[in-house]
Amino acid sequence: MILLFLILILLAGGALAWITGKWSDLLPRVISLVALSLDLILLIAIYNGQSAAGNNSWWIDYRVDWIPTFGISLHLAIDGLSMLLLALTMFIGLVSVLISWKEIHEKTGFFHFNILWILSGISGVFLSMDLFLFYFFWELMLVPMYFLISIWGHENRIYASYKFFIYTQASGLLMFLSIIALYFIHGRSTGIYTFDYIQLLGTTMAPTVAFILMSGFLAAFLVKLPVVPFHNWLPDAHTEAPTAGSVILAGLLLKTGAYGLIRFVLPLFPEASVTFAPAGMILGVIGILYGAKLAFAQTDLKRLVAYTSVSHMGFVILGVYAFNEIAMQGVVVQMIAHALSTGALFILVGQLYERIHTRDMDRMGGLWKQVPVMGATGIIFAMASLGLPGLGNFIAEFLILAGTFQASILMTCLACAGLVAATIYSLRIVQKVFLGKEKTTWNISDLSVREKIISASLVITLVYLGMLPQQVIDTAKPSVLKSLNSIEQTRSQNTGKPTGEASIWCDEINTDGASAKYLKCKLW
Amino acid sequence: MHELLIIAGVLLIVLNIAAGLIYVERRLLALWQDRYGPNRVGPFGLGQVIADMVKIFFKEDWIPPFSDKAVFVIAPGILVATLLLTFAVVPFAPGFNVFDSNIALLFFLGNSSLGVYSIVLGGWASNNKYSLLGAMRASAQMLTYEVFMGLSLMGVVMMADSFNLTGIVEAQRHGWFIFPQFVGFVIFLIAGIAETHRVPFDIPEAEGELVAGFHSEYSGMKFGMFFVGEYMGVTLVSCLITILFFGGWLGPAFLPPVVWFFLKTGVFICFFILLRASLPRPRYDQLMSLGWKILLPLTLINILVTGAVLIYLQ
Amino acid sequence: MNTFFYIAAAVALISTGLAISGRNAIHALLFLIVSLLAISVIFYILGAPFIAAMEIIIYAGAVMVLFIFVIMMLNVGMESEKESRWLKPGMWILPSLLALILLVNFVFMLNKMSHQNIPGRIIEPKEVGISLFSTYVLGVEIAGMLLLAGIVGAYHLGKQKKKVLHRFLKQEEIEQPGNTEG
Amino acid sequence: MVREDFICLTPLMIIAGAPVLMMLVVAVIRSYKVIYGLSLSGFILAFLSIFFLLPVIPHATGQLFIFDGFTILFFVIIILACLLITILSDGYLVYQESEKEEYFIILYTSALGALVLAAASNFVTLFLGLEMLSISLYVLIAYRRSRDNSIEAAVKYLILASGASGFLLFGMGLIYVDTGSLEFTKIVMALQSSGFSSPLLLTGFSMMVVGIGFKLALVPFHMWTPDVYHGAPVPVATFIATVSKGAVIAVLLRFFYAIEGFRNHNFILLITVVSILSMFIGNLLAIRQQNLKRILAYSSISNMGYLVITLLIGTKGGIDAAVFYIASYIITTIGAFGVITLLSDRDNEAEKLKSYTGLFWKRPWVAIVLTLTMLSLAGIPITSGFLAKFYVILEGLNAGLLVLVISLIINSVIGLYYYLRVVTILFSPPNDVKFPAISPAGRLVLFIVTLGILWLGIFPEWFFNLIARF
Repeated sequence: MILLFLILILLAGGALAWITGKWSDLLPRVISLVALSLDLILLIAIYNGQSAAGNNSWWIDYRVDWIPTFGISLHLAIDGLSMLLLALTMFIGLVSVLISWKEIHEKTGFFHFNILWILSGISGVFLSMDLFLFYFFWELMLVPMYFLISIWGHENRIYASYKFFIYTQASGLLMFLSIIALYFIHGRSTGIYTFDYIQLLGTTMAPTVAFILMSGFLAAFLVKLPVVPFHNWLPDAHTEAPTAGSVILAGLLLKTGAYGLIRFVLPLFPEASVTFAPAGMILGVIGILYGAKLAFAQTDLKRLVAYTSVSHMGFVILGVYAFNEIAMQGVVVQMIAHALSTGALFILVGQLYERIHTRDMDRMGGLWKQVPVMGATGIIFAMASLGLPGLGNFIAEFLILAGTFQASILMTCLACAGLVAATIYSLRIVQKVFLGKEKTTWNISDLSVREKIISASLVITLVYLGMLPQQVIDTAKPSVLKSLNSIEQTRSQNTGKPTGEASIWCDEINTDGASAKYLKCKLW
Repeated sequence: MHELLIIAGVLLIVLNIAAGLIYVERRLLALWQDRYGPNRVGPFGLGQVIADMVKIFFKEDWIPPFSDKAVFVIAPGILVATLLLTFAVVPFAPGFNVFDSNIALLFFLGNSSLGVYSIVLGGWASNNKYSLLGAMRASAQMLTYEVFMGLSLMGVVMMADSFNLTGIVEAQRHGWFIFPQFVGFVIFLIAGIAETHRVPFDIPEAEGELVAGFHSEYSGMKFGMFFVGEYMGVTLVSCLITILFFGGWLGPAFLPPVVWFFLKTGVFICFFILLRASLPRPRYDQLMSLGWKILLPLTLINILVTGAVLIYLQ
Repeated sequence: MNTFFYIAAAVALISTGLAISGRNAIHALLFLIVSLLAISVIFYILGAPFIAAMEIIIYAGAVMVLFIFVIMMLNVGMESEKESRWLKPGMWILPSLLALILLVNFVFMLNKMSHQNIPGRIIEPKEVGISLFSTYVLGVEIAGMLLLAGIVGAYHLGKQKKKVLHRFLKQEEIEQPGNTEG
Repeated sequence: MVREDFICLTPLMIIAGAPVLMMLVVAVIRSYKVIYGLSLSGFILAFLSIFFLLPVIPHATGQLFIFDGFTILFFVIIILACLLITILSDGYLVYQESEKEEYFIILYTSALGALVLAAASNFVTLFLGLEMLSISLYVLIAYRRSRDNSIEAAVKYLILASGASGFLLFGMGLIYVDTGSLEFTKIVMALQSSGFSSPLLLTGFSMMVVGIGFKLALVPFHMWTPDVYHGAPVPVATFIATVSKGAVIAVLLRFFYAIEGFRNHNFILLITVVSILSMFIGNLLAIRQQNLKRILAYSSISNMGYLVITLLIGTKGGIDAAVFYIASYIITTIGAFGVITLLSDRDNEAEKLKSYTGLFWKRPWVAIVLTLTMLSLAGIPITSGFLAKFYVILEGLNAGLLVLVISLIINSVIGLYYYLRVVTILFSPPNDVKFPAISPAGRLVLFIVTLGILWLGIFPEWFFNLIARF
């Protein structure tokens, strides 16, 4: 029930914010803050209660019938992974409300309604244990996001919002088709027609069918993630969205894709995933390099940051398809770290835009003199983005690379090249914006107290994640293992010979013949 | 061969009666209006019919150049053709009819509804505003009166349980339908006058207003066809009144059935002429409102009552 | 019997075709009437004399008269002056011929045909009535409502209202003063 | 006629009696208020009378009607839709200069036509119902003669609909020749013994498809739809889009499932082609439209394309999906057209997309209703449209209609584009177009519609149960 409350509080808060928005600009903001804080407190309570209760795989499991005709139920459950992502959701939510405090002047009620409904949709996605419900929330978060971009966005917002909506909706429908197909396959083989995730887990099906169904899921998740051939919507959406929108997009929406891969694709289709793994890793590497290259080529600061997301998300998919715990843990940390660092960069861009009303890097330069505090935070976030040790991203990327190394050395090497590229584009931000010659004389003020609080909280979380990641890793561990478990089983069924195209492919790449031992997944 | 003879006989009788009526009408009108009428050609002016026919045949058959020629030519033909066709189903005596149809009454109604075309088209094709006015009046009037002309006969049909005219006559052996179906009779009579656009319902031609209405432009034998057609119509309606309401050829045996038939018919023909001699012409709108507002409801009530009584009696 | 059918059918087809292709509205309607008559003959051949009669009384006799009535009022024949020049005897011979064929056909039928020749069963008017008022009585009621809809609709649409200018004419009206000034 | 017959016919009799009563009232006193009250109470009464039917169904009245659960469902849908349309029309007719009363009489006859169709089990009632619907619609479309496109629309509808009726009739004739009966059940029996072998029969069915396809505006026969929707008064367009289509779908489903057309290759091919064409052409043509009524017209074409998929499913689930879909579609469409109706004023109807620019900032609630209907048509969760599409996809996949389901999904995406366009315009910066205020009754309708869309979208279980029970 408490899980349902998590979502309902946000929904109700959204509605309330909208209604009160008529009378005052302040009320919706306060209501949003209260609703999000309430959720955060609830989450902490759940977390603490869990620590006392012991290490069950699902911390809380809530299930009531919704549409029993089709075996659809309101099935929510929380475990370590969901917990982390939900906490992240609420945190980023709070940050987005705070940064919009001054940016959004008109229609505040509706704005906060949208923010809270997006967040509730995202929370729903992280909590759903019923595939229909999952899709329901998956779509639910689109509409308010669409409004967010199309109403409060920048010049080209309509185009961007269409593109965002149609991309995600189209891919979502493919997933929906797969979900329904899965429903029937499971129903026909067992006689139980249900959308319940846990019951669907053991569904047996022919490899080709599994692969086709997995493609449906992948379509949705890879577009959301985004992985390179499908990344087209992202720079537009991120660039045109208001700051809060960009932060939520980069910080949370992209994570739903990664979450979907870990939670659904791997456990539901272990064999097909093994088949797909090499391609997935290649896509990841392409994403890393191509995203970095495009990021480097941008002159629009926001667009640059948007492309860094593509690059960072490349690590995520690379890590997921490495199929070992180290990499997977890296993926979890990367999700959080990326949300924080990229979100922070978007906030920085937003703050700059508020002051100088441009995002064109060619018109910036030498701002350090005027805004030293902003410059300092900017450098920290840029360093985080390039993976400086001590900050969250370093841990994440290190874990991913370490894990991937066991699966494919070549891929790891190429991904490392991506790190170099990341350094280049991150430093370019610092160089072009804060250092160098002053091209235009701006007369602007430094960060306000509110902004300082936001930046400081982001910096602190990033540093915490970089220094003491163990708590996060421990929390995520059972979920990660659960997700890898099925893959593990698939592999152990085929022990002895290096079956599964993944390993064959690894053999070909690693001519020294030493790769075989890496195929055994080690626990860290 | 027998059939052909009957056809020839019917044609002969009908056409002769129609032609003879030209003379009879004029004489009778004269009688009732206290004047002489035709009395110069032959004994009692009997040669007048022949003289008229000769005149009509030899007059220039003029087709106005501004008319729609095809339709102009066809129009009078339609009138005569439909009327003559209808006579095919009229039983003058037992066995003395061309075709003993099971839907004879409907056949009559159908043909009479087709007869409208002759006037409408004739008036239209003349391309003359008086003719057009006449044609419009004719079509409205005849459509109106056709509706309850058919319906007024349904009482008879219900009682006789047949559309066959012979059957209807036979059903009157024990009593003419005039008594139970008096309302139907009155309405049919009125509708019959209107159908044949005789005075007082001669609104389509109304010489005082429209010159000669739909046939203003006609002359020669084409006019003759309209002219004769009118008398054939009178004969036909009289025949039907006789058959439907007055027991047709039935009568005391001292006269053959055919004679009874023609006697009864003759009375009604004279009645038509009497009407012409005595009644003024109503206004067009009066005619229409009489039709729709009084006669149609009356007919429907008649059908309802007849049906109810018949069911009650069963 | 088949011959009669084919003749009637051919007449129906030809006259319908002519009705569609006719330029003069009244002539087209005349062809249509001939076509209806031919169809009536077909009904008769099929053993449905009641429907045959109704076809004539209602369609040929009433509906078409109304059509012609309306067309006369609309004065569609404006161009008949021009068209009358094209109206050679060849034009009007055809409908007469068709009607004539039908007549001959009909007369032969009347003579040659005894009821045994009719394929299938002859449906007496009484039977039609009984079936209409027993099996299909609800259908008749519905048809009544259908007519009600038609009547009310026709009344509403046909009622004289204040004159409304077509949108093209409105424009002309606006342009008019400008022209006179010029 | 036995007692059950009369009970079953009660809704029909009420709907048939009401216009007669109205005419009599008009003859005595021409009062708009009285007539409006009568028509409201007539529909309410008819709706209530449906409850009396429940104990006697299933029951066949003579050879002409069948009253079973399916009929009842459609009765409920049609009568409720008519009720809503009546309320909407009230607000709209304020601007009709005179003779508002006949509108309701004809609305009733068309509703009767729809009900007859929903209960038809015989070609006679099928045709009569369809004709009654059409003839009433000719008049309703041209009801406000002074409007620019109304006569054009009416004439277009008149000519094309008569053509379609002709096809339908001819088709029925051919089927009758082959099977010797007009009753669905007897046709089915005849078919079971002979199969679909006869070319005469196939021709007949194809011709019927033409006639029915016209009414449903399926693609090769869809040309009239945008023009008629555009030219007709908005409430009438609502009626055409909802009640008329619902009723035709009802009879089509009944007939098609009775003859088991989904087993015949020719039919499968035919329906598949028609369905795919409708989806694609409807959606693609909608993209460029600048007129909300026309957008909805094209959207209805594609929606009917989705809907005919259910014909090929061939199980009880297929029928249920169709009923749910049509219910959802009707309530959504009434909402969308309702907004247009309520925002129309004397001189022009609120049909231009441009005039809606920024409606959200001026009239937030109305804009939300319109947004919700658009999202429902697009099939976004929490609206009924989503579950309706889900149901069709589910049953479609179950029946293995992969091609159709995939093209449905592709079209959902295409459709999304123009639905979003409308939504975007609603949320753009406002312009200075003024819309009239909305009456309390109008608000009630919008409220009901919103509630319906959300309720069907979030708690559909009761409706699924209801459908499944009948």
